[in-house]
Amino acid sequence: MTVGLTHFLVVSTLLFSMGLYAIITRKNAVMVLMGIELVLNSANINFVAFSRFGNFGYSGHLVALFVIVLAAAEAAIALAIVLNIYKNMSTVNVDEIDNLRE
Amino acid sequence: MIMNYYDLIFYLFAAVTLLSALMVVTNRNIVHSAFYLLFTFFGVAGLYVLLAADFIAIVQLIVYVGGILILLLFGVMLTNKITNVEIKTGTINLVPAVIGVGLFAGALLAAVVNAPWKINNTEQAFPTTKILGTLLIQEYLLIFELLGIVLLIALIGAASIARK
Amino acid sequence: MKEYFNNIFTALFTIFVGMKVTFRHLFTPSVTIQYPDVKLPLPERERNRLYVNMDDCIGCDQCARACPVNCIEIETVKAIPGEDLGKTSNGKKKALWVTKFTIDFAKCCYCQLCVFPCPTECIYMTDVYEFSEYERDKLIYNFSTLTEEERLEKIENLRKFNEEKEKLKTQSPKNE
Amino acid sequence: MHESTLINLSLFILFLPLLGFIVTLLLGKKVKSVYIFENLIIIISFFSSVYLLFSKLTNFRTTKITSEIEWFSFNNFITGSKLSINIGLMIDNITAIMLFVVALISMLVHLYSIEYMKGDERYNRYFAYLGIFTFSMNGIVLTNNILMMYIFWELVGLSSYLLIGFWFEKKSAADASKKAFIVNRIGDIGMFAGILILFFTYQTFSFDKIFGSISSGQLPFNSDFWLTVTGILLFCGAIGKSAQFPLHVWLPDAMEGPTPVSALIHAATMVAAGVYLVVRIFGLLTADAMLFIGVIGMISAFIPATIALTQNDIKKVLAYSTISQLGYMIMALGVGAYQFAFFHLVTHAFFKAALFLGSGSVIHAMHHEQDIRNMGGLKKKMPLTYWTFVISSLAISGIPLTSGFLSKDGIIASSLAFANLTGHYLFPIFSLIVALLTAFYMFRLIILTFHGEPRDHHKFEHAHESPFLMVMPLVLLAVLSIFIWYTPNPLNSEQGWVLSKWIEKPVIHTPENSRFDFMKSFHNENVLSNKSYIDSEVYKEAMHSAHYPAMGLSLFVAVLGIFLAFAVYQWKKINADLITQKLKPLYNFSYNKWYFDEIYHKTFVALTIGLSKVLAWFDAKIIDGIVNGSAFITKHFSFFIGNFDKYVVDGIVNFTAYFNGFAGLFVRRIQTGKVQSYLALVIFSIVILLFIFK
Amino acid sequence: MIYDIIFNSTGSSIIAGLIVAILPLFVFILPFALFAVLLERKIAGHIQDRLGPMRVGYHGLLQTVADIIKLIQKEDIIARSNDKLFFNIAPVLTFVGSYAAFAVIPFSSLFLGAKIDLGIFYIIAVSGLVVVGILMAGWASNNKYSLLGAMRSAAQIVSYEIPTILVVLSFVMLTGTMSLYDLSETQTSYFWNWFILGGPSFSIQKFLLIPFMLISFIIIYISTLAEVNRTPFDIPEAESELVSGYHTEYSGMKFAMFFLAEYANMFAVSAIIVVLFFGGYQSPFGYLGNSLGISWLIPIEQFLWFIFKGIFFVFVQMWLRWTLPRLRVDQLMAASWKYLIPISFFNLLIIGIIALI
Repeated sequence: MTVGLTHFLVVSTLLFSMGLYAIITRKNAVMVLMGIELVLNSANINFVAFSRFGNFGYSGHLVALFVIVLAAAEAAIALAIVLNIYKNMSTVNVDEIDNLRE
Repeated sequence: MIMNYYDLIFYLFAAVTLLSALMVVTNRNIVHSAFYLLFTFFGVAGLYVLLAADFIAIVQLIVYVGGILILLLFGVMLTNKITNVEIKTGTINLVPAVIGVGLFAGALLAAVVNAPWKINNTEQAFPTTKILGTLLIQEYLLIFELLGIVLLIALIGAASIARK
Repeated sequence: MKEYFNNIFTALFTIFVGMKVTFRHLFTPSVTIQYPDVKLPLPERERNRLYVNMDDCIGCDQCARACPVNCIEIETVKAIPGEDLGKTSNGKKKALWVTKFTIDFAKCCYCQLCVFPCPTECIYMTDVYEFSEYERDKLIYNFSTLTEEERLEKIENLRKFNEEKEKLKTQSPKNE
Repeated sequence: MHESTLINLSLFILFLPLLGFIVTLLLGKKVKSVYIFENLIIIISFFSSVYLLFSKLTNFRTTKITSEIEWFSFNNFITGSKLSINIGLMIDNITAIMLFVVALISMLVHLYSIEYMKGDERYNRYFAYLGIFTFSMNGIVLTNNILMMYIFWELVGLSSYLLIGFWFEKKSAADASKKAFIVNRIGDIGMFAGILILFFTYQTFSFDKIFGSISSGQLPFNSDFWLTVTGILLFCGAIGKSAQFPLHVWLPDAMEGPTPVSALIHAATMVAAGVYLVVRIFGLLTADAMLFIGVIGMISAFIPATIALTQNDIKKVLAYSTISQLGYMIMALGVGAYQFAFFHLVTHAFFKAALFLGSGSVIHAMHHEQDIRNMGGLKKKMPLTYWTFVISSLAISGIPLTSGFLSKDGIIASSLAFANLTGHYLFPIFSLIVALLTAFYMFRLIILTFHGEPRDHHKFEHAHESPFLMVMPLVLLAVLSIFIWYTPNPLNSEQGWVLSKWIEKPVIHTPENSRFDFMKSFHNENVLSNKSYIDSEVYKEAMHSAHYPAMGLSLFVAVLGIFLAFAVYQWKKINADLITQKLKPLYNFSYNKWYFDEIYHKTFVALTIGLSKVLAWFDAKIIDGIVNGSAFITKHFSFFIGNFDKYVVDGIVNFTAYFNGFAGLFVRRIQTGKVQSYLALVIFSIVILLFIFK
Repeated sequence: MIYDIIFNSTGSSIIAGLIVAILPLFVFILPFALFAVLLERKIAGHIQDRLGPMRVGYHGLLQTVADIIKLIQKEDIIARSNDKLFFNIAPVLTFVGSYAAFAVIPFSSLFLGAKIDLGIFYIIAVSGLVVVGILMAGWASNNKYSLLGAMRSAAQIVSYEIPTILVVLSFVMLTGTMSLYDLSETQTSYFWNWFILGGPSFSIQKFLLIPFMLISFIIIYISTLAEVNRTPFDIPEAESELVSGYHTEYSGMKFAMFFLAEYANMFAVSAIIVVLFFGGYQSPFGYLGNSLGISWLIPIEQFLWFIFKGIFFVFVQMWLRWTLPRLRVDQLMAASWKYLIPISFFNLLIIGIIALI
């Protein structure tokens, strides 16, 4: 069996699940960010794989490109926010930041 | 030959990606996680190359390895009191996460493997840069410009948030 | 705005000036001397390792006395009559056997004070300055030309001569 | 050299002044010397346009370069069709020539203004405004569709508003700018209606596509009448912008702006835009529309010419002469002399710019004295200004060896030919009268300003020749008013390269039966060929037979006009005051500008005020009465509703709230404030959903 | 292409691929590093009116060989509180980052690892690995100075990448290609076809380009200098402040790897500059092989020319090192963000406009 679409999708699915796992379980906000990056990467693999094996032309590539760009913007902003949170609350553990509860 | 080089390389990269991703999510040391992320990104870039997406692969390297990873590392190093190499982070929701994500991954895998994909296995033109560039300033021009604006706003926003 | 462009101009300009300077130095002949192969000519009155010309030494011990650090050690034995010690180069007659003449260069401070008192100018500074050793003892240079046996022999000779002389002395008053 | 290069270059030329505008406006207050940047940009854009003109006329003389992109599109989900709005550029010879003219005049005005405006407190902002003016005019010139033209059209209106009211501390300037703006809007309403009709009919804004559809027989509402209406409505825009007969009142008032701005507005940009618009839409004009245009042009040529005879403000005389000359062009378009109209636009741009800049030079020298009764004798003090002024005046009067003669004679000849073909003899008669008047009032102006004895000695003493930057444009423009640049034969312009090679020949697209006869016959011979009616035998013959009479007559009236002017003002053979006394009513009529402002004030403005008074009464009495009555009813009704609300509705609400609160006691446990727990819940829910709906 | 030649002679794609991958290391990087270290010491000596190493071999030619032998023999010290895994990976990563760049550098029309379409983009991408390697080294050393140096280095490289990319972008706009091979082939034969002199087309564009190309060259030279952490931008390893920064804790072969990576990087950036501005492997005066009719001589000539040009710019880097003092951190950042980036933006804009004409 040669490597085809399914293989790539399986890889991306696993990557996605791991990213999700990291988002849910890790306390540190930066780790949550890493989980998000993993999820975005898995989505990108899907886009490119469908672009390669599907009938979408190069749109998948472009969407992946856009996702990468947005990921960069997102990482920058999120890290700025994390830094700010650290400055204000001197912790970056997500479970301790529950001011929204009230 | 049972397995050609393409498959071999694919399995290699998939293994690198998945193993290092596993290390990322399970390692208790944040800095280790961040460094393992490098190998994940690298593996994903390799997968892109295997999918004949050379431009995306290199953009992945530039943006993720050259940008986001460094940012994350800076983030880690700036938000912890670095006195020792060991920066541990705790975990929460461990049990529900394992169960939930396990079920979710299982369901997704089943769906992905059993789905009747319509596969169009024709070769695509390989140097994709020119094609992507043309598409980018024709059909996707608006999105391209919007992204530029988004990036600018993100830049300004990040700077202003971090300075506050 | 003006300052901005001025800064750029100054930066580039000064860099090029600096590069010009260093580039000129790239081709100025270097000041390094390839030491063991090439040596600087020493000045005329340089003070380095001492040398003693034993042919001229009369064993007067003046140098040892002049030395501020006591690095020169001299032992002399009187010559018994009949022994011809020869003459120094400036015509003085030698009267002492120099049985030991050592200079400890680990101590020597190269002050040249020993050179001036020497009546026969037999001790002087040479231009040798490379004489490092692994053991400190090896820095004690012995200039005496006599071997250990000869030294003992000379001492014995003198002792015998003295004894005989004493004998003669004790005998002669009896004779008077 | 490739076609896309030209497109890129034209984009460059288009947006460069915008860059200059933005930079100059943003940095204007901080960096005093930013106007140099703006000037630099205009010079670059001038050289670019020279390059464009050169390459267009050498390499692509017969091709029309078009480039179009989709701006945005609407999907109609009901019918499934797609409506795209395209914008684009079109470069044909006319565009290239016009672009060159705009860039040249704009550059000269910029350079001129460096000296003229020196010391003004909003110096940089002035240049910024000039930049956006140039930008918007370039946009009008370069566009290939009427929507974009309309957008830039309004931008021109805006920038003229800014520039006319540049010295807004003066009430007259502020009023003039408002007047220009509002009067222009009136014309623009017509134009907008015309655009809407066109778009409704053809679903496109592109000139080429509209002409194509008309050629294939598709008409607005399937009638010739509506095509005529469309043409006239579009022409309304030109009426406003080019200050044609009913809406010409703004232009003389616009003299309140700085003089170089007047030169820019009158020579190359704003008023030329109207003529340019008619040139562009020429293909869809029916015979009726053309006749309408011709009559409007004729009237606009005549009335201001009579007004200019008696004005004393140097700039106002020139302003009226501008309206008169524009009337000429419009009339030429009306009689089908498309090429002459455009040719006159170009030549007029040069000599009118020279005249205005010359008058600016005089005003500058006289310390902002504009009344010609206080001038005189300036010839000795300002020789360069004088001679350039004379050359330009000769050009505008239509004396041979000047560019004005070539174009003006062409217009008179073609109006004569048109009259011969169709019988409308008023056109040539009026054009000759106007030519006479033009020569007369121009030389009246020259004599009063430059000749004779100085009437205000104090100012005369201080007068001096203007600095280099102000004189250089004058000389350049005066040189451009000589015939040699346009044709080798000073008497017959049609052999020249401008008319025979450069300016494209007009093609009429309207249906056969709505054309003039002489346009009709030719097209039937060669339906498929792209040839123009002016190549037809009939028209050529008519032109040929009209040529020499027209030339002789126009020369005669021009010389007569100049002679009269000299007779009255220089040699004093005829006493001007005496004539004034005798023709007191006529003089007053002319001196007060035919009472247009007063008429408008008495009719339209008074009508509007009266109407608004009626409406105010209606509002205060009737509408307020209804409102008050309904308030009374509402008040009583609401008491009833209030009670219902208090007991019935509130009861239900309170019960619900109590119930929810009770339920919330249980559900609040889930809300932990921790995002990750929520996410875990989401995942669980998704998994459950997946298993349910698999 | 070298790969085809080996593939044809051996018939195995694996062997050919391996050889092509390893060839630059043994044919070029190691000898170059040996030579460059010696060159650096010699230049340092001569600029300071000294002689430099003279003892080992003729005029000290074998000095670096001796040094390498010394380094190999040295004990590989790993302190107890080091992060051992990453401590060991970091030098490899750094070296990989600079070594991978050599895959696309066209040494001559024949000796070129991979003729990929995105050559210069690829180099920029893989040089990101160097940053991560440096950060990793600084972190794993568990040493304040090392970490400080690593973070300085990362910040510096990331911010100086921007002007580099902008200049490269202007080339992409001008030539429409990112392939280093194509760029070299475009500037063929004679030196007036080099991009520093306006490129191969002979038109008004060429003359308009020259000043902006000069500006581009200065910008990219400064920023690549900063990217390889050379003086005056060597604050990450500032000996006098940080005790050599991120490689303080390293010894023996790992230190040698950092060393090797640094010199490989120096050549890589010089090679980029050579390819972009100075005709790549093209000879400025035509080829001897052409005039003699010996076709196999041409690639060799090209190789020599490339090496010569590359080493010349390495020489300039060294020359600058012994000319300029080290910048402060704030000056460093100001130089990039306030000077290089705006200027390169304007440059990009103007070159774009010129490219349109």
